[in-house]
Amino acid sequence: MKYLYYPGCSAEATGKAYDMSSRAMMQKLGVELVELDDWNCCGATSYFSVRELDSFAIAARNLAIAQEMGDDEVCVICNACYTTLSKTNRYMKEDPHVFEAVNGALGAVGRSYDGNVRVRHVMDILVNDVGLDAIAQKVTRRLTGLRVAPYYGCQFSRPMGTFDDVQLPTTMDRFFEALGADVISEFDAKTDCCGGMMMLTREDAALRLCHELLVAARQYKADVMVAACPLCEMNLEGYQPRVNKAYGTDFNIPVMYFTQLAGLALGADPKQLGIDKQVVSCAPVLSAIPA
Amino acid sequence: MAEEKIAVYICHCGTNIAGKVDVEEVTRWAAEQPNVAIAREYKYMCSDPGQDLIKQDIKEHGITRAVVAACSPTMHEPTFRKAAGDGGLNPFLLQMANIREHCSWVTIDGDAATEKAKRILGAQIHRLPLNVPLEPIEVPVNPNVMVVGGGIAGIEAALKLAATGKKVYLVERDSSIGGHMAMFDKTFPTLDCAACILTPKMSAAGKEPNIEMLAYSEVTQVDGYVGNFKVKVKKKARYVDVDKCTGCALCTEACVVRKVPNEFDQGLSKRAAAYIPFPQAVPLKATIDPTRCLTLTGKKCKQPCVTACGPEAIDFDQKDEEIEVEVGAIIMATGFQLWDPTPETRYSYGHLDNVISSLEFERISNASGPTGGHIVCKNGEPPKSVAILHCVGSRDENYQEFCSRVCCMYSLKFAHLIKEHLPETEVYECYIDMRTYGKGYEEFYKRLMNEGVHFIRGRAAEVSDVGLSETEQGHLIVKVEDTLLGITRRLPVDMVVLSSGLAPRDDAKATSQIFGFGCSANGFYLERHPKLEPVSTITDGIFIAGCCQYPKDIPDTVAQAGAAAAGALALVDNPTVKVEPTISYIDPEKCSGCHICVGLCPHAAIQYNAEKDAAEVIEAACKGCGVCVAACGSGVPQQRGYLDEQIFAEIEGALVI
Amino acid sequence: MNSSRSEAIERGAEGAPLTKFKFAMYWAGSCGGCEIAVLEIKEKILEVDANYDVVFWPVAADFKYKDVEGYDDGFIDVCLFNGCIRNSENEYVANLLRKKSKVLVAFGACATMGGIPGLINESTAAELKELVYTKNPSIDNPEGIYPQEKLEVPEGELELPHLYDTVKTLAQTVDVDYFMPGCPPEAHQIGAVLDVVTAALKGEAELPPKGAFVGVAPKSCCDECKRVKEEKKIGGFRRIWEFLPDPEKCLLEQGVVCMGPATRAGCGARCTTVGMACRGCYGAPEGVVDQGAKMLSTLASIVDAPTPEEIAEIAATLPDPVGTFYRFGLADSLLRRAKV
Amino acid sequence: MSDQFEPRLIGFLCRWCSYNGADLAGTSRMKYPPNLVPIKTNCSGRVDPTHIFKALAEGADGVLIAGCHPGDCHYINGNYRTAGRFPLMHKMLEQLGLEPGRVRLEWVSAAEGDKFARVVTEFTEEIRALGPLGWKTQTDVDPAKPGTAASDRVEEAVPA
Repeated sequence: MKYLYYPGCSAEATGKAYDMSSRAMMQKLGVELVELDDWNCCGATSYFSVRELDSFAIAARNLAIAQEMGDDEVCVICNACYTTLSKTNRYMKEDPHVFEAVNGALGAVGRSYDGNVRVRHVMDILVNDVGLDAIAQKVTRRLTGLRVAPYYGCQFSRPMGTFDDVQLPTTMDRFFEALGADVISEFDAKTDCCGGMMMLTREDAALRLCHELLVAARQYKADVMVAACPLCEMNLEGYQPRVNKAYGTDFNIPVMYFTQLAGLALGADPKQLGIDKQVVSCAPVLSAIPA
Repeated sequence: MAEEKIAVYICHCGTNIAGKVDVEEVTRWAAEQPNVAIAREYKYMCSDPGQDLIKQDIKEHGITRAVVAACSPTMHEPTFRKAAGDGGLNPFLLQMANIREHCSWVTIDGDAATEKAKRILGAQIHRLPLNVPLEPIEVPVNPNVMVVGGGIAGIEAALKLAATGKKVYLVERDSSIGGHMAMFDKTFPTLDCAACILTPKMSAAGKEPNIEMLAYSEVTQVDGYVGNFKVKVKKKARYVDVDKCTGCALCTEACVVRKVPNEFDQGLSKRAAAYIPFPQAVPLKATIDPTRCLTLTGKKCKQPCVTACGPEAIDFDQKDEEIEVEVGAIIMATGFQLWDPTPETRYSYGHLDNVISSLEFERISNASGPTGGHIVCKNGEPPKSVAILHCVGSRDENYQEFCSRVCCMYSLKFAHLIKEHLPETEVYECYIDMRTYGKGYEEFYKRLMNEGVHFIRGRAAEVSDVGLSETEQGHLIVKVEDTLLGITRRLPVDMVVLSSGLAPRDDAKATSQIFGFGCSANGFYLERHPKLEPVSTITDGIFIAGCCQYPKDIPDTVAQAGAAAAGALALVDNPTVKVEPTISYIDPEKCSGCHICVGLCPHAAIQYNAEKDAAEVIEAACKGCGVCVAACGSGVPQQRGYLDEQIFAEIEGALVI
Repeated sequence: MNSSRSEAIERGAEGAPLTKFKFAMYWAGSCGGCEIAVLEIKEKILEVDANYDVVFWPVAADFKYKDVEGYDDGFIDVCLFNGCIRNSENEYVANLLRKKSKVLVAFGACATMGGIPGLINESTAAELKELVYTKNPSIDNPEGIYPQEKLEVPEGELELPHLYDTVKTLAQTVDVDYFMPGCPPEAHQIGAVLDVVTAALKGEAELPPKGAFVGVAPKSCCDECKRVKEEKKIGGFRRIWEFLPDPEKCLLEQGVVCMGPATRAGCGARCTTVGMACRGCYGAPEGVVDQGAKMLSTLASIVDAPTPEEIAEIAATLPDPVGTFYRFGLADSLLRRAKV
Repeated sequence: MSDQFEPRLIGFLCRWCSYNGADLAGTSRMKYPPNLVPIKTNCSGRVDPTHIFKALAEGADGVLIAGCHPGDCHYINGNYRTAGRFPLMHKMLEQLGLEPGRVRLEWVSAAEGDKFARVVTEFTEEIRALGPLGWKTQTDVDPAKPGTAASDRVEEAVPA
């Protein structure tokens, strides 16, 4: 199996470990990821609120490149990138004005995009293309007994719900069940917002949301929270000290990219998975799973 | 055709028409049109003097056709056609031109409205010479009535009809009549005990000699037409001989299968495989659940029920039985089902304990329910705080867009019952709008405010079990925006009641198709006219009552049941019935017997006559949709009142100017 | 002198007056099949000979337009006119024969309703010329030579009739007494028309009402089709080569687009008898204004699927509704031709 | 009214839903352009393509067919037939060089007076933008004159 791969800009900075672990995990599953040539930032969700058409254009440039590279699918790991690129596709399809304007802009740099590249979330590929049975067979370190809180984040299946239920997604639950983990499927906060970019503008509000999520994780006795988005991961993990300070708590809950934990189960080298880049130590997780 | 003398009447309708349309100009123009002998304008054509004008002109000027340009034919076509009839003209030789609803009221410019009025009128003037006299069709009527559904609506309708001496077949799908109302404890706003007011009616229905109760039965097929329906009813096997069963319930005590979720208690209690759903059941007969009984599922059983049954009523060899019943009218009272809140995952129904549906709360609060009327959480403790969330699945574009009408009131009733049972318990009502529209309802709402219930104006966002503080932990947390205070709130409570909306039954559409009428977009049965014929359906002779038409409370349901009974009686109390003549006919001399129309008729009103090698319209069954007319490649079926040539003439007339 | 021409014929070769009726037949815009069809009446042709003198029949006898122009008005007792009005010559002769004939019969599908040539009404004369003289793949015409209506040659000016954009039926051109549809008409119908007219001319019977379709039944082709017909609900369209149709069952029920229900009876259902779908050459049954529109309505009505969207989707798969439903009748349809 | 082109439109309305929807637009005093003349049939399934072609041939610039929403039909499924005929009819009209937008199918319930007003407004504007259809002048056949289509009119008269 081979997919074009769009890492997204976080993957080169705060989310480096997401990129590393995605590649390592896919390699273990025998899936080849071919990085998109000269990709650019997707514009993320915030740019849409500022200059909508421009943001369609810059997102579409990535899809145009995918089209040039001759593939009709592109794998995305970041929830925000996934939403942005999918939204661009949808508008290109449904609104001829957007289609025309975007292609006008792409034309200025000698590109064009016909709207037919399918944007695939890495979880979608894992569950629907690779298949859970095939994945289960490749597990070398079963996550037996590890209580995993699956945290999808708000943009995983919202708003479009393309491959999972909009309100109550379950693909990540099933994925980690296949890896042998004790998945906390009743983890109700799985799609609650982490605060996202509010962490930079209204830190108090974002910390409150993170606090709620961490309380939920503790209440359900999670050994580890897994995330599918660089921003979610950063807020929940990197801001734990600030949550503790603001709320007088003592959270020290490991938060990992789901690809990191999956990589471990599939036998990838922790170093390749960027485990050492985590802020909250993953040592308890590593020691909890059998070698 | 050239001999026709048409009279044209332009109604001013006060200023409704004349204020926009230049009626003098239209009259002048009409007088010049072909075949027009008289063109008049008049202030109010529907008044007695207006109608007299038509009669006089027919008599004095030998008018042979007439058109009244006025309001919508839905409004006054019967009025003017009757006037024409009284004047000696066949009523179907009068047409209406709708220059009010379709013209003067919707057009801004006066000149444009005048031109449009001419075109609307022109269409009818052109059509009129092609109109042919029609006579209503008369068919005999069977005096019996079938009522489908044994809830309060069906019981009420059946009793009313039986009291007039008509024979009524009351068909109920479950093993007992009673419906949803039998599950309730109290009824709003008077707080009468539901059982106290319902059970006398149930037992009266059971004893009434004019009512033939067909419980545990379902309608499988309906043939025929107004006054002459043939209904096939499947009597499901109870595996109990009802003639022998005394309802002693010894079999239910003896039965070894004891853990079947009791549907009547919303699964909150268990019943045996041999069961009587509730003590007041009518008919009070046992039923053996074929999906759970060991004997009937092919497993080994010593059959203690057989041993326990004194009258030897148990019969494992019983089979489903199909009977055919002939009736003149049918009343549909098939009720509703509670909207299942499971898809609304944010409220965690079915996922978190103590998040319960409204019907579950009804059973919990009912003295004969699973908890003996004690309002308790799953752990048996009374809740210290309860949140009642309104509009679950209602007023929500994701699920049901409509308001279910009864939820606000039953939610208030719940709050009252909680306060009555547990005065110390805090009750929160999270609502979008409080809709207390009925007699005594607003007063009840006032009363509840004084009973210390907390009203929070805001649709609940989420129900979670994650408590952030000590006061929250161990409770259900309801997140809600209090739109009056402009803050989001977190309510720690012990119990959450989801006030689910009323939904059409899953099989409402299929049922409506068996009976040959339609459903509205929201899935409830479609009434013939939302205002003027709310208990009739498009199928003549079939009436609807209760929540199968739309959510409504008990008083409205009972009123509708009475209206449906009256509608049915007005039909079956006559020896014959007149059927609208705008139906199809087929000339057997022209029909080639190709069968195209036969399969297309939505009312199975076309049959193939092999002897004549031609299709035939069963006049009394034809509803006049005209699908066969449009579909026949040879133009053989034609629809009276809507002949092709008449429609062509309207098209030509509408385009003359 | 005009009258001398008719008088000459009246007198006959020996100068003795003839008592036979006068017969004419003309071939306008059509394939010629109608002319052949006349042979199908076999020995009945002897009856024709016994009762009629041929006074104009370009295929069979050497008469010129000049001869006809010379006849008295109404000189011809019966004229069978086949072919549509395709060009100025057709139109001229139609007017001429109308004037000279007592009874003018539109003979065959083309005269009655435009026929196959009527399909050109989807297009224009210019487009047609371009297709035939340049665009057609088998044509090599680098100089772009087109036929000219007028051409000077040393011997004088040559002239071709002007080709019209729109094919017309005979009745759209002149007043027609009777119609005899079919591509071509069946022999028994030709015989029936001749019998009726001959009897009337001899004063033995009344002529049928003007405008009548002679020799045909008012019902549809299905009436004559022997296949078993039941309720029709189809889930898609099929062509005869795609499957082996049940020989006993109605073709339409098997998804084959058969024009039978919207086609006049009279042919004896010849096509469906041999397993081919009816093409509609007998035109619309009595009372139907527009054969194609009606057949469209019929066919789309029996498409069955659970939702209107699916029904619409299936219905839309029919590739060429105009060519299918108006194979013979476009010129006689309500819309008559494509927008110009 | 100004000099702008005023299209002539015919609307076939089913008696139970769309005709009542149009009535409701009236009782609600909604305003829409006066160009459409309604013709009532019991069901949209009664509307034969012949009626639509007839309207176009008689000089209408556009034709609207309005019936009950699917599932809402007073005759159970009459409007399914309407829906089935529509795409074929559209295709046929396209083959004949007509803009498909000239014939429009809409589901308008008895409760949708606002939708009826909006549909008629939109439809009028769309047909206005398309311009006159003029089918009647294009195909008017006068037996006394040669040629049928406008383009054939230039022919000289046939000698009598």
